[in-house]
Amino acid sequence: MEKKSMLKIIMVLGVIACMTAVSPVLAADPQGLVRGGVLRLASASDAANYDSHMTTSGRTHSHTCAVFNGLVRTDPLKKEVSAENIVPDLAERWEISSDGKTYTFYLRKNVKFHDGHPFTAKDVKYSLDKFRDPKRSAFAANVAPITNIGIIDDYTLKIQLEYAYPDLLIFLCPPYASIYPEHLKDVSFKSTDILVGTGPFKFKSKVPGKVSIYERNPDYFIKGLPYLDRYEVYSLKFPAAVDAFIGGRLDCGPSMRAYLDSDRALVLKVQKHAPEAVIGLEPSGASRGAFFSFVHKGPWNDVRVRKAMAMVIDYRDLAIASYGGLEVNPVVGAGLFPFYQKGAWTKEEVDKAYGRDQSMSERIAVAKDLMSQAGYANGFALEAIVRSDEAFRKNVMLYCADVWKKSLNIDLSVTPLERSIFFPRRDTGEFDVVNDVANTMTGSSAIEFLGTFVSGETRNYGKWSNKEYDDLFEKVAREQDPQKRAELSRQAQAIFYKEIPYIVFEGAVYGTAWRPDLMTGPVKDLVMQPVFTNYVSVDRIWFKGTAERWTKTK
Amino acid sequence: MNKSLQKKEARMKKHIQRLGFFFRDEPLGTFGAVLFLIVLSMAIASPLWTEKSPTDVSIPNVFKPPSSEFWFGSDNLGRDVWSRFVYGSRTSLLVGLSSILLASVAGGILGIFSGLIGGKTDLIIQRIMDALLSMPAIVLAILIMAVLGTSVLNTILAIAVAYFPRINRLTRSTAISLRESLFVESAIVAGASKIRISIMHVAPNCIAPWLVYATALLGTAFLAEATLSFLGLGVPPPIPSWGRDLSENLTNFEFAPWLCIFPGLGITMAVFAANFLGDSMRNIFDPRLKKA
Amino acid sequence: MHHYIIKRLLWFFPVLLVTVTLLFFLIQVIPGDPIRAAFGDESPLSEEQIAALRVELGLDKSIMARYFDWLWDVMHLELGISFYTGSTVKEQILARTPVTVGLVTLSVFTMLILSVPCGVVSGYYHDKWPDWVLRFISILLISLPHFWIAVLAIIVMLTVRGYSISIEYINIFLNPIDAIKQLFLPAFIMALRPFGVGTRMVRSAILEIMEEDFIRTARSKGLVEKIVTRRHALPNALVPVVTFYGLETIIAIGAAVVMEGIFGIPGIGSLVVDAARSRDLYVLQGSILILLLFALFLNLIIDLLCAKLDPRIRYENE
Amino acid sequence: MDTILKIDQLKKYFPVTKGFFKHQIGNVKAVDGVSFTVEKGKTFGLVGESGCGKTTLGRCILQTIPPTGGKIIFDGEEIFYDSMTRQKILIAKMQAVFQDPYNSLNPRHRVRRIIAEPLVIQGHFNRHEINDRLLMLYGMVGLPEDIGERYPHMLSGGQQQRVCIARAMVVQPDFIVCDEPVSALDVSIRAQIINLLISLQKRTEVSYLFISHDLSVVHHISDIIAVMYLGKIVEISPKTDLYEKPMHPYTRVLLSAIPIPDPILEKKRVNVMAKGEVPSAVSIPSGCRFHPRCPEAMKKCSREEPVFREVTPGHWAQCHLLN
Repeated sequence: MEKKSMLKIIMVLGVIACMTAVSPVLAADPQGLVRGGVLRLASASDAANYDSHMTTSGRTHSHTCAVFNGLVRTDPLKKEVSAENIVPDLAERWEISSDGKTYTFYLRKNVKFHDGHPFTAKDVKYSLDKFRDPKRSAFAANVAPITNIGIIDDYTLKIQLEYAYPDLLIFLCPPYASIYPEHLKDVSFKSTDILVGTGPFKFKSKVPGKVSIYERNPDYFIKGLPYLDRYEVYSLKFPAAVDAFIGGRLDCGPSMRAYLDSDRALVLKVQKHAPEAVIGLEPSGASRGAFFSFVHKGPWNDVRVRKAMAMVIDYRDLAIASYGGLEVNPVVGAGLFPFYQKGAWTKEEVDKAYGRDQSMSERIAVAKDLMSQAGYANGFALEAIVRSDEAFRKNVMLYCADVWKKSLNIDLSVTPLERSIFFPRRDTGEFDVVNDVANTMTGSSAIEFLGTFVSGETRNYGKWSNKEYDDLFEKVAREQDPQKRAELSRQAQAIFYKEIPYIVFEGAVYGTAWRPDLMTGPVKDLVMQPVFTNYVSVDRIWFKGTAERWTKTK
Repeated sequence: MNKSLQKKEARMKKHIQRLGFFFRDEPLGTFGAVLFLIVLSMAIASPLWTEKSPTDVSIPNVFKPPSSEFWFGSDNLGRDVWSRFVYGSRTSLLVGLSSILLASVAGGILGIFSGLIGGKTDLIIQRIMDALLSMPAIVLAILIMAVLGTSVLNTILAIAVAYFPRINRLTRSTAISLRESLFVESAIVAGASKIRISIMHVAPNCIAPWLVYATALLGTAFLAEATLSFLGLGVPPPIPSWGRDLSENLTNFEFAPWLCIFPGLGITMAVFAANFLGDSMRNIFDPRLKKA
Repeated sequence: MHHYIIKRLLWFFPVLLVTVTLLFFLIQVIPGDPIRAAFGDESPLSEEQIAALRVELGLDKSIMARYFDWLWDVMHLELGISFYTGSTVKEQILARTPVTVGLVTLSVFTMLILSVPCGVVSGYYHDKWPDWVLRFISILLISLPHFWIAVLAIIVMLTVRGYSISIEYINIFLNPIDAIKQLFLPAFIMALRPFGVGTRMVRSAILEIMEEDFIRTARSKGLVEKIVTRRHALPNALVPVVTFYGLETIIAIGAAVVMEGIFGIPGIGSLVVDAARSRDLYVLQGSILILLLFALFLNLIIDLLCAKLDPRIRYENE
Repeated sequence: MDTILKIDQLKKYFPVTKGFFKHQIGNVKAVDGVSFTVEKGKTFGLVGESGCGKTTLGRCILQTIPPTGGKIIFDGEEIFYDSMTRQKILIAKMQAVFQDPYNSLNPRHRVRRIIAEPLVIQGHFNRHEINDRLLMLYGMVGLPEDIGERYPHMLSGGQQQRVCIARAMVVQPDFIVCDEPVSALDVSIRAQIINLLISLQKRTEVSYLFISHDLSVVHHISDIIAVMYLGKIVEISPKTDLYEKPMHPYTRVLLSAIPIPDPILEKKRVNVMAKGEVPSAVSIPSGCRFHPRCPEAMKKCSREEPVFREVTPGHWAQCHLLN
């Protein structure tokens, strides 16, 4: 599964009305709002652990998002996720010092963990210290500027930064930066005993390999919430999960993100057998593409060769190969940055940079010329490794092999590998070409997109290194002014598209489907965000109907 | 010269006559044999059956239904399903036949060896066989594929390991009953060494039951290959394999059913042929059933 | 008889030890990095995180140390923890075993109900048209890949009857009727292949028995043919039949491995396949061990039953 | 006259085990101290009911199973059980013909290959020598010349046994163990085979150990006859002596079982019957082994084992009645 698989569920869980610190939402309940019911979701398998700091996997987040809260959360009503659209969660309000280096958070009082322990600043300090420790967190790099977290009193907390860091609040949102109970710090994150949070649902029971059941937390700090009585996460793999959804046994798309977006056949299947279902597809912050290895020496180390290879790929054919041979998804398309992002290169600019703005025959002629300039007029051989458990990656590479063979006489062999062999090779650059995702966490910050290709970053699988690019990245991270920031990141992208350490194939799309009577708070429509930090809205979900199986039985 | 020619002719006639008997007595077996020959010829002479390559990607031709150009339609990358069908028989037969051959030779040799040696060696070998036999063959094969990783050779090995204890048991029990026979004692009296007895006397007499059993297992081996590939643990892409083609196209069934139907038919055909053949072999070689 | 039982029971342990040992060392040579396989899919782990996890999961110890740990743990029925799903293997197996047992039992039972009458008919009408038809059908059934049938069945049922596979976890011992509803389709498809084999098996057993002397005696006494078949032939064919159904039960476990994945049934079988795909060492070890125990135990029961049915077997072995 | 084989106190016990750990609870004393000698060019007949240990004795002599105790002196040399002895020393000198000719022949080999096998194993013959030898043998044992190309199942029972005899004769042995060579054959063929054996003996001076359960068969061919009961020899005597003056009651029982072709004599015959069946060799009766079944048993018989002694010259027996 790709990186942020949590999204699958998330988006469904969409949105909420404005959450001001003072006004309880119950009063704003519109007429006809129904309480009760069970929300049934699917996840590909049980969670490996309940440590949301350690993974971007929905297998973990679909559980933790119901049980834990963050300090702040993104505003689920707004499509754009940015530092300006952050709303309170466990913190009532916050202050930022004028130099941008000190954040003071004022926490909610009278919040209790599920076991009755009161929630205090201790818990926040414990959780965030863990979150920024590289040994205990996968996201430490994102909050690297934090130098100190100080407790002022039980309900006040001060975070010191090395330099002004405007994206800090984005990275402190759930589902990643969950606040865990300090008093359970010795409990293993693998155990369900750790599932003691402040969130809307309490852990009730778990049948391993089958289902985890959560029930309403009557003491949830927002009075009157959640609406649902129960929240159930089933471990169900494709294609059983799709069948179960079509049969009305699941309320919301199974782990479809990895399937619905890359396999149009599934979308058609859902549309055919469950026409009443709502299908949502949104671009995500991640992109898929081919990394070239700079650890392995080979013809591809020459930028002209990489350019020629990028040039001859036809975007539409590539998408057909990737999307299961059906019509191209309209929302697909991205460069290193998703196109909705401020400062992103547009699709036309990317095409121009890759030399794809001419006709195919012209492109082939130019590419051939580039190849002979580099001394590879007769082509060469190389190997692409792909994960064996996701067929669409193999299909994309088979398409590339075909195109490169026909136009540039490059022999590409595609080797599908088991995860346990694939990951170590990918992480150490032991490949010629690898098809994978340029990973981001929130999909909403230039730091994340550009950070993927900084020297020394673990996600920089090919170990590409460019001094100029690294310097520009530093500048982007420290730039306070959004306008200047966008300009700097455009310059960094220029280097990226010129050097081509990674050919962007497409922007990943997250898609899922849900039953039509799924509502969120007072808002009738689920607001799908291109990112998944709005995972957190389980507390606001309600059903219009209560039928256990929502599809019509024939 | 003339005489030997006549002899040859006479022998030829006899064989043809025997074949005639086979057709008459075993119509189902004949059907199986013919089907098997078809599959075999597809595997050996694949290029004669289809001109297209099974791996050629052609994006403009994705999901074409069966037509005069694409007999069995085309798949999600525009590859010709008919050529994948034909070349898939190659994988199936290669894996099935070699794994059974490997299992038969290894199981046979070890069976005769442990049956004749007896004693502690036999005891230890048979306890290991007990352990292997107690596991469903497909589970054993899955375990071995997990250990070795996916490749054609590993699939052959996995299936061979899964079935070799069965063949070992059979040849061992045959060898033990032969060990007690008078002609082996006669050979001992004639001064034959243990090795000579194994090779000249015991092994040739194990061949009939061994052959019958190996043929009976052949269908199972085809099925095992398909199952492993279906589970994503068999031969890796882009080598065409019926089992994997089937599992990779499950989601496309609704609008491109040919992608699921033809690979399934391929598997059924190969297994069907092998089973009929095995069934007839047993009828011919097992005198007890023949009498009945 | 007692000697035989004791002897047979005592054999159980060396076989078990060999099995456990083979299993452990087989699994240890799995290539690649299980930790990265389990945790590395969404975000790459740093070297220090991997080292920490290695220590946490006990993978830093020597292979012999881990072998003895494993033997010790097996004796205590502690089978380790899953890298991939976090639950203990024991917990997962306990939850999943009833499902697989239910599925396998149901399938063997279905097969039994179908194959015995068909086999008797086929044997009785030996070489007449019902025999040919049944023989053809049984070979056809043996040859059908059941995963293919399952996939087609789901789609056909979905289109025709609005069928959908059930996702509820139902324990067959607590709620048999619902469980049977849930498991019937997969069990029926699983029963097709052994039904083919079973029919042929019963057929040849009947043929063999009908040849034997006492049947001839019975015939010469003037009994009607039908009574011959019913009263004499069947009980005497029982030993090979018991052996056969026992072994088919073991094979059915193998079939369940495939079927559970397709129908989303949370049994041991789907656990094995998932673990094999994701290289989840302890789960693979544990779940296969359970299948093995299950199969060894079945073998034991078959042997004892046969010895009970046929005194010759136990005399030969005593 | 020279001795070809001397057996001295030969014993063969089979252990009886019980339980999981296979502790030994006793022995089957199949052969329990047997001594005799076989002269060159003569036939030594060995008679006894089935289960008395005669076949085991034959196997011990043939070195296909190891004896438990005693000595076997063959052609003046003591021989010990190991496969080398069998291969290097005995092959040319000692051969065997077994009861069931069909099962004695490897069904997958042609006759010529079967007969030539001992020569091939010896290894110092070329093809021509082997061919010549085979052709000569076919004539000797009365097989057609073209038989070499056939398979055993294409032959009649008599022919099969002739093939077995030819195989035994091919190395020109000094001694052949004939283990019930005719009992599986039709009565009409028996005489032919026995006559063949006799004629072969005349031509080649080979010695036979002729084992049979039937005194009437042994009568024709043997020079000296031994009667065996439960692992022991109870009477040894030259042929005529034994038939005319049987000394052991068991011998008399066996003799009385022979049907007499003349119906008048047959009617007059006194039928001496042994009571019961042969007891198990695991629990051998005390005293005289035959006493539980002996029609003339005395009190003494159950207590004391009689001595095996020479009653008249060359005629040995073991019975209290003879004292």
